[in-house]
Amino acid sequence: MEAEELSRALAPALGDRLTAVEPFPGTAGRVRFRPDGALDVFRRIHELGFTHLSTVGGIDWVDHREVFYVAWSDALKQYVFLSTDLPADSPHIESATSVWPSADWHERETWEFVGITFDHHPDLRHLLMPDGYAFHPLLRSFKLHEPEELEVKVRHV
Amino acid sequence: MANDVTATEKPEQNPVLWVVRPMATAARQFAKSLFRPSTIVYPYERLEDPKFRDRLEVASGKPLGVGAVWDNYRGVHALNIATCISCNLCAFSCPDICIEMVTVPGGDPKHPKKCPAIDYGKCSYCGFCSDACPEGCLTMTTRYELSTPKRAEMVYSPEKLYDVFRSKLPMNPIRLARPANEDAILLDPPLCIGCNACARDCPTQCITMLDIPKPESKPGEKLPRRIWKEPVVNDSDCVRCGTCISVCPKECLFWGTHK
Amino acid sequence: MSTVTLYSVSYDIASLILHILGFIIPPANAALTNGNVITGLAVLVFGVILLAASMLNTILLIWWERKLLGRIMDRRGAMHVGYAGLLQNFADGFKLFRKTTVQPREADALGFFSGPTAYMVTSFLLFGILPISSGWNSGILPLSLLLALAIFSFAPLFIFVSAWSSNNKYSLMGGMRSAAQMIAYEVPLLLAVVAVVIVAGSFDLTTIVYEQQNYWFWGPLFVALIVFVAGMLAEMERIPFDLPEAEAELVEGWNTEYGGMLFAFFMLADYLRALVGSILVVLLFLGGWTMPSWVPSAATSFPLAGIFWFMVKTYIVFGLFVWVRASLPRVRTDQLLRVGWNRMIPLSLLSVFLAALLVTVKCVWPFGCIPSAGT
Amino acid sequence: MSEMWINMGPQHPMTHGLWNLRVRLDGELIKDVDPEVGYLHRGIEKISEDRHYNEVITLMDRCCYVAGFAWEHLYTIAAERALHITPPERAEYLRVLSDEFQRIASHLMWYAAFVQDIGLMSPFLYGMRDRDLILDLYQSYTGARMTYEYFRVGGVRSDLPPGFTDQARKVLDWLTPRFNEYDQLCLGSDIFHKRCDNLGVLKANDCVTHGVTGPMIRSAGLKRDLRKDRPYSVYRQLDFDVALADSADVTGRYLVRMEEMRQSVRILRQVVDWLDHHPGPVIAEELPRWLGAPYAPVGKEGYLLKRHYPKGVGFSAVEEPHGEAQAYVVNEGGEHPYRVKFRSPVFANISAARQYMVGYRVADIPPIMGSVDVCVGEVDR
Repeated sequence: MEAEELSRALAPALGDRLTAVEPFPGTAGRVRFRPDGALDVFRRIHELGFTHLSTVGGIDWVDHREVFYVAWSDALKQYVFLSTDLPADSPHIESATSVWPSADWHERETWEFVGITFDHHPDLRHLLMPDGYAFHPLLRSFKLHEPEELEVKVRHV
Repeated sequence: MANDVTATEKPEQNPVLWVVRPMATAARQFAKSLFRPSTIVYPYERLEDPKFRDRLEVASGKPLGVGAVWDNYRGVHALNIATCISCNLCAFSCPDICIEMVTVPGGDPKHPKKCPAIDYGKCSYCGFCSDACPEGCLTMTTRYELSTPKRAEMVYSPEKLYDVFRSKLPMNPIRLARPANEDAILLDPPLCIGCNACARDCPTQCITMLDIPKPESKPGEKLPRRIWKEPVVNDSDCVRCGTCISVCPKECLFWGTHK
Repeated sequence: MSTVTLYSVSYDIASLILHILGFIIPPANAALTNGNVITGLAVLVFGVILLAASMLNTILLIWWERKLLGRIMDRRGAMHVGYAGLLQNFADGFKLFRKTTVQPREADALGFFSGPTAYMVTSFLLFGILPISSGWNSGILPLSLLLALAIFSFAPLFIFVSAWSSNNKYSLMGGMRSAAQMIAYEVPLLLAVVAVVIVAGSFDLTTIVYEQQNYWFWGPLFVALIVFVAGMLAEMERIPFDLPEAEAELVEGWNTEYGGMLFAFFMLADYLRALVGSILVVLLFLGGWTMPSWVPSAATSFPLAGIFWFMVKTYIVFGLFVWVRASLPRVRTDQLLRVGWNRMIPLSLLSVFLAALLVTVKCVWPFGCIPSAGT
Repeated sequence: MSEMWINMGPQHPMTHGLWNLRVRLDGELIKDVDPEVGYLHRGIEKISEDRHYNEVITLMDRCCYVAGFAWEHLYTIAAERALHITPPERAEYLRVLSDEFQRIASHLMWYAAFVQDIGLMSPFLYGMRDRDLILDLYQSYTGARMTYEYFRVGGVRSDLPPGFTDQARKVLDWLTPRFNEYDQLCLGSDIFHKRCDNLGVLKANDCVTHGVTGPMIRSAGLKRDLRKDRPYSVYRQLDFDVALADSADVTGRYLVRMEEMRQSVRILRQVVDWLDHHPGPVIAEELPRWLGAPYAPVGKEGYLLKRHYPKGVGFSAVEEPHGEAQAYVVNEGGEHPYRVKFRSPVFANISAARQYMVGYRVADIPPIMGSVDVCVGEVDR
């Protein structure tokens, strides 16, 4: 299944909730959608045979945040890559756990690292970080070290 | 899908044999290892010790000559201070920032000679530094015993690394296959002020400052305040350490390919 | 040639000590060399010899197990301390004895400390009962077999006490399993012993050994041997029946909270019991210290030959236990109990029936006849 | 006895690694489980943002310490897609060689740990002994036994030493009869079947619903192997079968892994033959200098802007020994990746623990968890 085919399969049912379907190497295509219609998109993708949700992740683009999903279809032997942009000030999206139960831990991890809230998630608590950890480490504002420190260490002349 | 089933039905279970089959296998193993167990007696026999190699291969019953593979081991570094050019590439390439360049005697007072000191408390033995070393003076050896009662002793000074070098341990011969089209140091001429910093600090002395003609000053236009020299890099001598780039006060040097 | 017995050796040592003392302190000479005093000290020396011998054997047994296991696992086992690691266990023992005993805050001190101690003491008691060679026992006990098994079955009580008072969930589960398993396997074990007793006609271990002069009991009483060995494995808590200390799920089972000297007590007592188990197998089924008549007399008539052959047999039997341990996985509690109640008890009843049959027909090919009663 | 929660971990013999399985028990019966992970979290995804593309590879070996090569391969594919680099064919074969040896090594490690979980003592040493031969091979061409740092974006570090292929063949010849020996020790024993049959059952549908992959899903009869379904690297040229079982239980997973090792030996024989006859470069020629090559770091902004960096995103998925791993590398220009996201198969497999553990007994926890083959390094990353 190529991107156009995917687009044809998705577009009628989803209408303007679907923003774009782009070719994406290694997958059937990257489906970009509007976050408010997320659950419909998930259901439609699930109906297309992508029954296995592989992963959920987030990217902090400073001015906005992206959340992406990777699903696999056993019939098509293909991945599909879903992604949507969320505003940086209140990033939240509907949880995919009602469609794919396997999203549970991946969404917990994404919430914990990138600070994206998943509405109606059954158990949104810390997974890899200790309970009560106050930061979202994969945000760009969370610095590992100051660049000056590194420079002082290795500058020699 | 039926023809894809390659893993196997369960073997028939024989209640009489109950526990006999595994016990027979264990007994067979026992008989074999009674004469030559696969282990070695570590503090007395060492895999990296050339004396034991042939004996071990036969004695342990292994199909592989364990000694022969040992030369490639990435252990403690050996540093040949004599050929070190203080280019810093090892320190730059270290992902763990465990290499610090420290002064060793032998340089002239204006440009002290700096050689790597390695903190083995941080080192991950990735070998990036010995890959990066342009002179082949920093290599990895088969030494792996590092335990010491003091954490400070985990930092190996260049002298200590030189001792490792002199102990003539086998050295890891693996070197990174370097890409054919390496970038060169290029100059952005309008930015250069001819300050000589790059030529002064170049570890291989491959940068020479050449005079450039001073342009005629037009009326009403001020000439930039600079020395009328420009660096020229001898690409065949250059080890691509980028020291010149890092010391350039005007950021006029950069990586690139010649047109 | 006067027979050397354990008591005669103790008596000689005691009288030697007292005579030397008397020589050093002349005024007390007469009082010290009094026959009663010597007898009293001899009893003490007797106990000390038993204790030392059993300790030494236990530690040797651990070495034997480590080396055997090592070779089966394609490695060498302990090699560093002493020749071929012979002194490794002494080193380990010293290490354990030097360590601090950590008592968990919520643990019950009385049970926590008395459990392992009582466990080890009762295990040592067994050595006062078991005959090692002709004359090398503590006297004629008509019911020595019953006494040995009675003391042997004290263990679950102490294990449960120490597990309960550790105040740890793993310990508790281990203690529960231990109690359940030991009680379940007590019954087939005793029934298997009954089969031997029927054939030998006595509860005295020495008599049982002498009843095996024509043929050892393992042949005709093979079913009883199987049941006895399986029951013994369960009683000794060794793989495949080491559920109470199944380290995969229960950490260390009932001795999870123990460290240092108390753990050494447990460890030592475990191997004491393993030694006793092997000795019982040798005594009941493998003819004890006697050897079959086809063995050349030179091999059986040198001094202390009985003890030598007895020890050889014991270590071989323990080697079999080690072999089983090295090659079988652990069973599950419910399976263990099901096997215990459903398979072992019928089998042991069968063995009793076979023993009765054997006594009735007297002679069985190819083993020969049992000796007539009263020899 | 009323129900109780016990913590199996973080220091517990059952947990191969550092994690915690909270179990609610009614006597010996499991009522509920709640895996807790994160004890080994090192922030690999975060550290990667501050490292050069090649320096991330040093982290990949630490990601899963028994299957380092699989993760190196996963990352290099994604990074190469993000950076628009094609590795030479010989490098691809070398990667597959490393991958498949790694699969055997990882499965041997699993075998060693798994038999220990069911109380079988000596095969532990057999598994470790035979794995050691593979580590010896690794040492001969990478220089390390566990943390190889051998793959590079655009190829591999160096070519094989002379005589390697003969030694590899010797090892393969040694390994083949060993698998039968393992089977004798496990499948040949009645106790093994008593312990492992119909244990930890997770049917194919539940596997898909809960994101379970790898030998677990193949043991349920679902033919799902990325090496066949979406062949990456040179798996398209290689001839092998997918190991399957239908029982969906612990024994099934055992059978699948054993068969996978045999299939790996089959693949390796082809790869070794190919490598003998096709010399060539092992690293891409058009590799840009800045790609992980050392250079003087400059604190001043602007220096980096003087050259052209290609942008791109790379997504890759490989069949790791534990299951299906994915990597997503975002390259926004510059010498560091902007974001690296990894999908660990074990992470998903143990997230479904409740599905295959409730209802069994406490003594079944080690075999079930052992059959999942938990590698905490890649769960926590």
